[in-house]
Amino acid sequence: MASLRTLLARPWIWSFFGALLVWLATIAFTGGYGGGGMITAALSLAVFTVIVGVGQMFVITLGPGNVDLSLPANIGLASAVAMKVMDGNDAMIAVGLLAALACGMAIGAVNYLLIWALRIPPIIATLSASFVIQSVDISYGRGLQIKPPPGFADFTNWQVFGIPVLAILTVLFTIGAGIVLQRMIYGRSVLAIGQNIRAAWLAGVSVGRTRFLTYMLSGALGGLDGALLAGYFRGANVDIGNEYLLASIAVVVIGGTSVAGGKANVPGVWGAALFLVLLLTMLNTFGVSVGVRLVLTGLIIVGVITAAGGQKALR
Amino acid sequence: TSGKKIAFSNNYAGNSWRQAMLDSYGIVTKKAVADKVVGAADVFTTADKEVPTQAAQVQNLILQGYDAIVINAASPDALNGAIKQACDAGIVVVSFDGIVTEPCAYRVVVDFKDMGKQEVEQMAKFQPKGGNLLEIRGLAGTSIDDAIHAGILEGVAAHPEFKIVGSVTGDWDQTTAQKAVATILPSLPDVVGVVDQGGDGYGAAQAFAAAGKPRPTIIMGNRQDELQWWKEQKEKDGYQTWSASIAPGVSTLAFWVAQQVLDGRTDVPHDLLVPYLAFTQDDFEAALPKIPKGGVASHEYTQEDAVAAIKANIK
Amino acid sequence: MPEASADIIRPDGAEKHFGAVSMDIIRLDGAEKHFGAVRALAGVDFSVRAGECVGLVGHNGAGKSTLMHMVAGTLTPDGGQIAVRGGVEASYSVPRAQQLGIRCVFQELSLCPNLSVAENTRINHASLHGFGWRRKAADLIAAKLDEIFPGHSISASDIVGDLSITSRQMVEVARAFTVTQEPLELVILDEPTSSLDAQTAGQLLAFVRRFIAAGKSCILISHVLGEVLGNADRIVVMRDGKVVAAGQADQFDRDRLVTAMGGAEAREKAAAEIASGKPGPGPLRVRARPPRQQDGNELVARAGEIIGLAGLAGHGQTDLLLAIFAAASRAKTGIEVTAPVALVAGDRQSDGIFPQWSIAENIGIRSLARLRNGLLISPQREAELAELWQRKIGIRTPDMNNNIFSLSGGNQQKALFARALGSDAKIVLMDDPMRGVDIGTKLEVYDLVREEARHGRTFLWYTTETEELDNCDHIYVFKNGRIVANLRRDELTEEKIIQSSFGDAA
Amino acid sequence: MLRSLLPALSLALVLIAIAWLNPRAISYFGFSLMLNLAIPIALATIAQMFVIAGNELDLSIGTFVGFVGCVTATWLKDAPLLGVVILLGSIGVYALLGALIHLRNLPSIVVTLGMSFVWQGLAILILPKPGGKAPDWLLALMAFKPPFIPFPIIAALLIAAVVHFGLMRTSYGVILRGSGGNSAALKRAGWSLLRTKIALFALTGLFGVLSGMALIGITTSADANIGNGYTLLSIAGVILGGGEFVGGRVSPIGAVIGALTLALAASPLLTFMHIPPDWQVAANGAILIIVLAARVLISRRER
Ligand SMILES: Nc1ncnc2c1ncn2[C@@H]1O[C@H](COP(=O)(O)OP(=O)(O)OP(=O)(O)O)[C@@H](O)[C@H]1O
Ligand SMILES: Nc1ncnc2c1ncn2[C@@H]1O[C@H](COP(=O)(O)OP(=O)(O)OP(=O)(O)O)[C@@H](O)[C@H]1O
Ligand SMILES: [Mg+2]
Ligand SMILES: [Mg+2]
Repeated sequence: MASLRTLLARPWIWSFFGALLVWLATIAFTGGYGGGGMITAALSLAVFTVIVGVGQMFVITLGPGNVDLSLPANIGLASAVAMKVMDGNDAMIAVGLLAALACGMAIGAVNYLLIWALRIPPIIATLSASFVIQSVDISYGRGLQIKPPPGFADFTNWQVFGIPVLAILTVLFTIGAGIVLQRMIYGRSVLAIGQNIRAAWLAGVSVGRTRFLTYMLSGALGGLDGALLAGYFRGANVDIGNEYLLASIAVVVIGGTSVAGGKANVPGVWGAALFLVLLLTMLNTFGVSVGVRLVLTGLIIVGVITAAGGQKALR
Repeated sequence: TSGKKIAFSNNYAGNSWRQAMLDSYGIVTKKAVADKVVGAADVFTTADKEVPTQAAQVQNLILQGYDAIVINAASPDALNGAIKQACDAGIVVVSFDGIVTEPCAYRVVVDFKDMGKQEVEQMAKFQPKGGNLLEIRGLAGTSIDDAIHAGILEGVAAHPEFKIVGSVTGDWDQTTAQKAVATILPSLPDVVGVVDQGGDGYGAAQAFAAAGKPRPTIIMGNRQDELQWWKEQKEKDGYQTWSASIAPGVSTLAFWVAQQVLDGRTDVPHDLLVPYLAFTQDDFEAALPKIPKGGVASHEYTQEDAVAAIKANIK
Repeated sequence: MPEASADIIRPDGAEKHFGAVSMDIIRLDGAEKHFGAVRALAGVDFSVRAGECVGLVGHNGAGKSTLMHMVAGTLTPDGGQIAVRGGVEASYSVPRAQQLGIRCVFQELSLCPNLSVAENTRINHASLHGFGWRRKAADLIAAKLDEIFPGHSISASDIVGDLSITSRQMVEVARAFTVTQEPLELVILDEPTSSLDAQTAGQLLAFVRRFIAAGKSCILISHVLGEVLGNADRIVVMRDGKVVAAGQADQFDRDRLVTAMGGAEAREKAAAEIASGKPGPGPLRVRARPPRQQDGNELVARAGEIIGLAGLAGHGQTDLLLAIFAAASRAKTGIEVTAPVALVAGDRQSDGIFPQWSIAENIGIRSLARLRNGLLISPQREAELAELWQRKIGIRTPDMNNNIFSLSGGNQQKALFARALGSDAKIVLMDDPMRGVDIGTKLEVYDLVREEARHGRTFLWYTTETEELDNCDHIYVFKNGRIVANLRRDELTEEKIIQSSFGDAA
Repeated sequence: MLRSLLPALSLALVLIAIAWLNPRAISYFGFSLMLNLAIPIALATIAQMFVIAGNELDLSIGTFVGFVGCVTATWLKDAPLLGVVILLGSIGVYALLGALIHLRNLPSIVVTLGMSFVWQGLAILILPKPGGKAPDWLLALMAFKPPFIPFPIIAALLIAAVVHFGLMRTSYGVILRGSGGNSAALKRAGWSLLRTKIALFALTGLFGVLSGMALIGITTSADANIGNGYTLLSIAGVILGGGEFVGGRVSPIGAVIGALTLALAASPLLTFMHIPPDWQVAANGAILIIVLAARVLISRRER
């Protein structure tokens, strides 16, 4: 009983609650048909949101105004870089992944350079950067769909007993991210900066380095995600990351991370990502029209967050 | 018309169809400028498929003093204000693909409704027994999506052996389409065919494979990867389907129409119907090698084609 | 405390005394308040009469501020009764308190930093509206500032966020005393002098005396017992959520107050004895010259020294501390720092506290590298560090894993001390760090500072309380961002400091 | 002092660049054309500014503008009374959201993210395919050609002046901004935070409605996706205009200038520069970066 209460007090539980509810509603509609397949599909698709969501979470935790709007463009460019480097050749998979990571990190570094050297607010800096990246991508990839090597494509879709291996790896990754956040100096620094950047500086936190690393991390995860997406969706293209602009922010905030900064929530990212995919599944399964689907999506998001409620203000 | 300047207003460049459109346009107009048929033919692209941005772009082209504007519009109606201003300034406006409804402009129209209807007609050839269909729709709230959808509904009405059991929104984006199909598949009964709006076929095929569902007949959209996949399936077990889409090169037809109007032709009808580009089981393999890897099938028009098309449309 | 019980409020409530106590402006009977497991108020009886100044003292976390929140209507008691001028109030609230002429200057500053001084005045005076309200508000607050703090340099159009913490406190006080349509009967001052220097604090207290003489009432909370003893008509002593003593001010003296509060007894003489056994000067730790310094004066601190920074508030002391802090991580011309630095912030809300974190996490942040076990921070070591310092400087809380905001103001400040002293820093910068710290704790912290200095730590200590300078080996007096006097401990007198602070030495 | 002039400086910079690239644009006709689409952006930016003043963020303003556009082009024309009721009702929905966010202490960013789907869905339901027509009076208003000074400039001045007066000079405006600066202080002074939140959200709704109507007045007919880009534009406009995400520090004049700068930098400047198609999008970003970087050089010198 008491443990149930502490569980309910955790902000992330609500996103899992929402996911479960939506899933139950769907299988109630189909009479139990396809329930397992839905979870498999949800896990495979949620992975991509979770990876960028974690990067976005670290950035948002840096405090108000911090957000990485360059993720979609980053994903698009990295997907093209990865596919071009791999060039359909299984032997080049690792090199391609590294290239995507390097590309993402370079983008993160440029973002922070704009923020730090030119004192541009992060939201505008990353938005401007994303325009430039998009152009680079267009002229580099020419808008063409570049195919992944078969080995890589199969890997992104590899399942063991209906559980995507990529999802298992991502779970391990998020556990690692949780540990970094709570138990490593870097993570604590991020949390401190998010609560009060001046106090953090005065408490000896290396503010500049932490912010730099955070934007790099977000960039790197965007790059990795781009490569994986190109594998799963069988080809890189400029638009491949578009939906992750809103989705990466949505999973972070629905998952219980504070937009005011200084408070992050790793499991919530998973819960929210599954919730969003299963919500799409449910509405697609119900077969409602687009308009109704959008309205319901919105109302359900508002409903879940209202049920969860915010935290009480301190003093 | 050697002194006339023609501008091309485009609102997006990030996919292979748009890239092919720009390529075709570039090839034809460069030659036209070199041959002194027109004075200048400049291309202006905005980023985001946004209506207000393109409206502002058109207004700025007016200020630039162009004689004609060729436009692929983000919205058929919402740009009318800006188009009217252009016409009032004496500028010839020719729209294609994304057409505008403002009466003073010219429209190079593809009969999308017929294309949708044809999809079902063709499906009936490959699946004479009929069965369940999955429909993938395009970007909600746009006129092309609406027209193709209407055509498909008409086709299904004419072929009662077919039933649409699921409908998802693919936003004309392979990633979104594949994701949407993946979420709905687990709960769908067996599907014999997929009708879509072009370009989503490959993503749909991947989603069916990932879910381990039998491969249905998927109507294709003239992209290289779609035709390539079709070829592989055909070689494997004689798979049959049909492919249709508007040719990106229609931009060049619009260019020539603008040139003809500038040349003083007064008999050009404001609505020019041109056929869409379709491939059948017999001719698609011949076309395949000519399409760049990751690109889309196209066709460039000549001045004579334009004259002929105008003639064909004069009633 | 039988001697002091003469005036203790009897717990039998207002109803019986109806006529007799009609002089009471406000009266609380059996007020109780719980915050989770913490019993902040355990049945307190408290009253204020017209024309008196009540001094309220008690250790950090005694419940003073909580009690004042009840009087101001910003917190509702869990139990007990509130009566105003004899009439029991069923639903007491902020608007009701305002109607009755009760105002409060809260311990945590309650100004909007994004608004101007005049606009902040408007926030507390609902009647300031309509045509020309800006002019009216500006005139009112400017007049009040002139009246209370003659010679202040605050303009009504200044944005509060740009003001120093001292000026902000002045604005807040002046705002509370400003009169518009509503009557003004009682002003609560919760540690109003904590960020003021001796000069402005004196101005304020003089004004309070004039205010009382005009028949109004006031509640004065302060940890500087002299202020309370010198200005209050009646003193109420709180301890652990209860009133433990109350009586006319002349019945108390400093020692009796300290004893009643339950603090450290008579340990003040400690300062002198330490000074003797001091080793010679150690290696150089800090050498700094303020940017605006034109002559050869510079600040020099060696290992084991306690250096005082004195002068009127806002004359460059904090700036120099911040510059030294910055120079520790990034070379800066004119400043030399040779060892790790930690800082104890005085403006704890904006410079010190991490509001989302527990007390333990707030203490540990400066020492993360040492709390590691391999790559990971060890929760056990973090807890040990927190507990060590909880014992050492007596942070009052049942659990160091509680949120930092569950602490009273003074205890929050102690946590900031623990953060700096528990770190590996050889140099500790203190930016008027005793704001809101109770007298008992102060004495403990003085001891701690001297002990740490004996072990080789260097302290640079900016303070607005002249008494504290007694703990320093060397004092630099600041004026207009420059060092204008450089006094050894044995040269130190109050007059010298005042003289240099106001003189034309620079 | 100089800091508050920075937004104006950015605008001047962009204008100078435009004048240099295309002198013809600096004319009555040129300004009318270049700036008329900036009016709805300015209104949307003002809308966003109100929620930002209360430390909240509205991720739904773009789709809300689209929704309003669809209502304007359909019901407001065909059944004006119904249209007015719906638009007023939508402002009411905004007010309710403010109340909900305050009472349940919700992160506004999630609530408005959800609402962005709702508005877009409703827009698509109202207008499944583009079309409709703006009411004639609205068309006439937006096509108004006053003597000497182009209408968009007058409109921008008017918007800036009215909102500046309302938010920065009136006594309740102080309370609204104070709720972003220090809500605890406001509460202690006896003000209702519920009421300030409702007021700020209702004002956002009101200006969202004005933005949608102005947009349709210019484009003449509607499209369910027409406003989608306004969410980011409006946030960027507020920040460019010197506003901050927290602390109630906003400036209506700055916001309008920020919106004009964005509108000018994004399109006219770009169109006049003749950049290869591949790099036109990049130029859009580069212009933003340059405009902001120039500000930094100046504000650095000031420190
Ligand atoms: N003098 C100062 N006053 C207040 N805050 C400061 C000051 N100097 C730096 N900061 C804060 O620290 C942030 C970054 O400062 P800086 O670039 O010096 O990083 P850093 O902490 O030295 O990091 P690193 O050690 O990695 O270089 C600034 O944005 C600011 O918020
Ligand atoms: N919001 C709160 N949540 C939890 N505990 C609280 C809260 N406010 C006060 N307390 C607790 O109530 C007790 C009384 O606090 P209060 O602020 O009244 O003390 P105080 O006498 O004003 O101390 P100080 O001199 O340090 O200001 C303390 O133990 C404090 O930790
Ligand atoms: Mg207190
Ligand atoms: Mg003091």
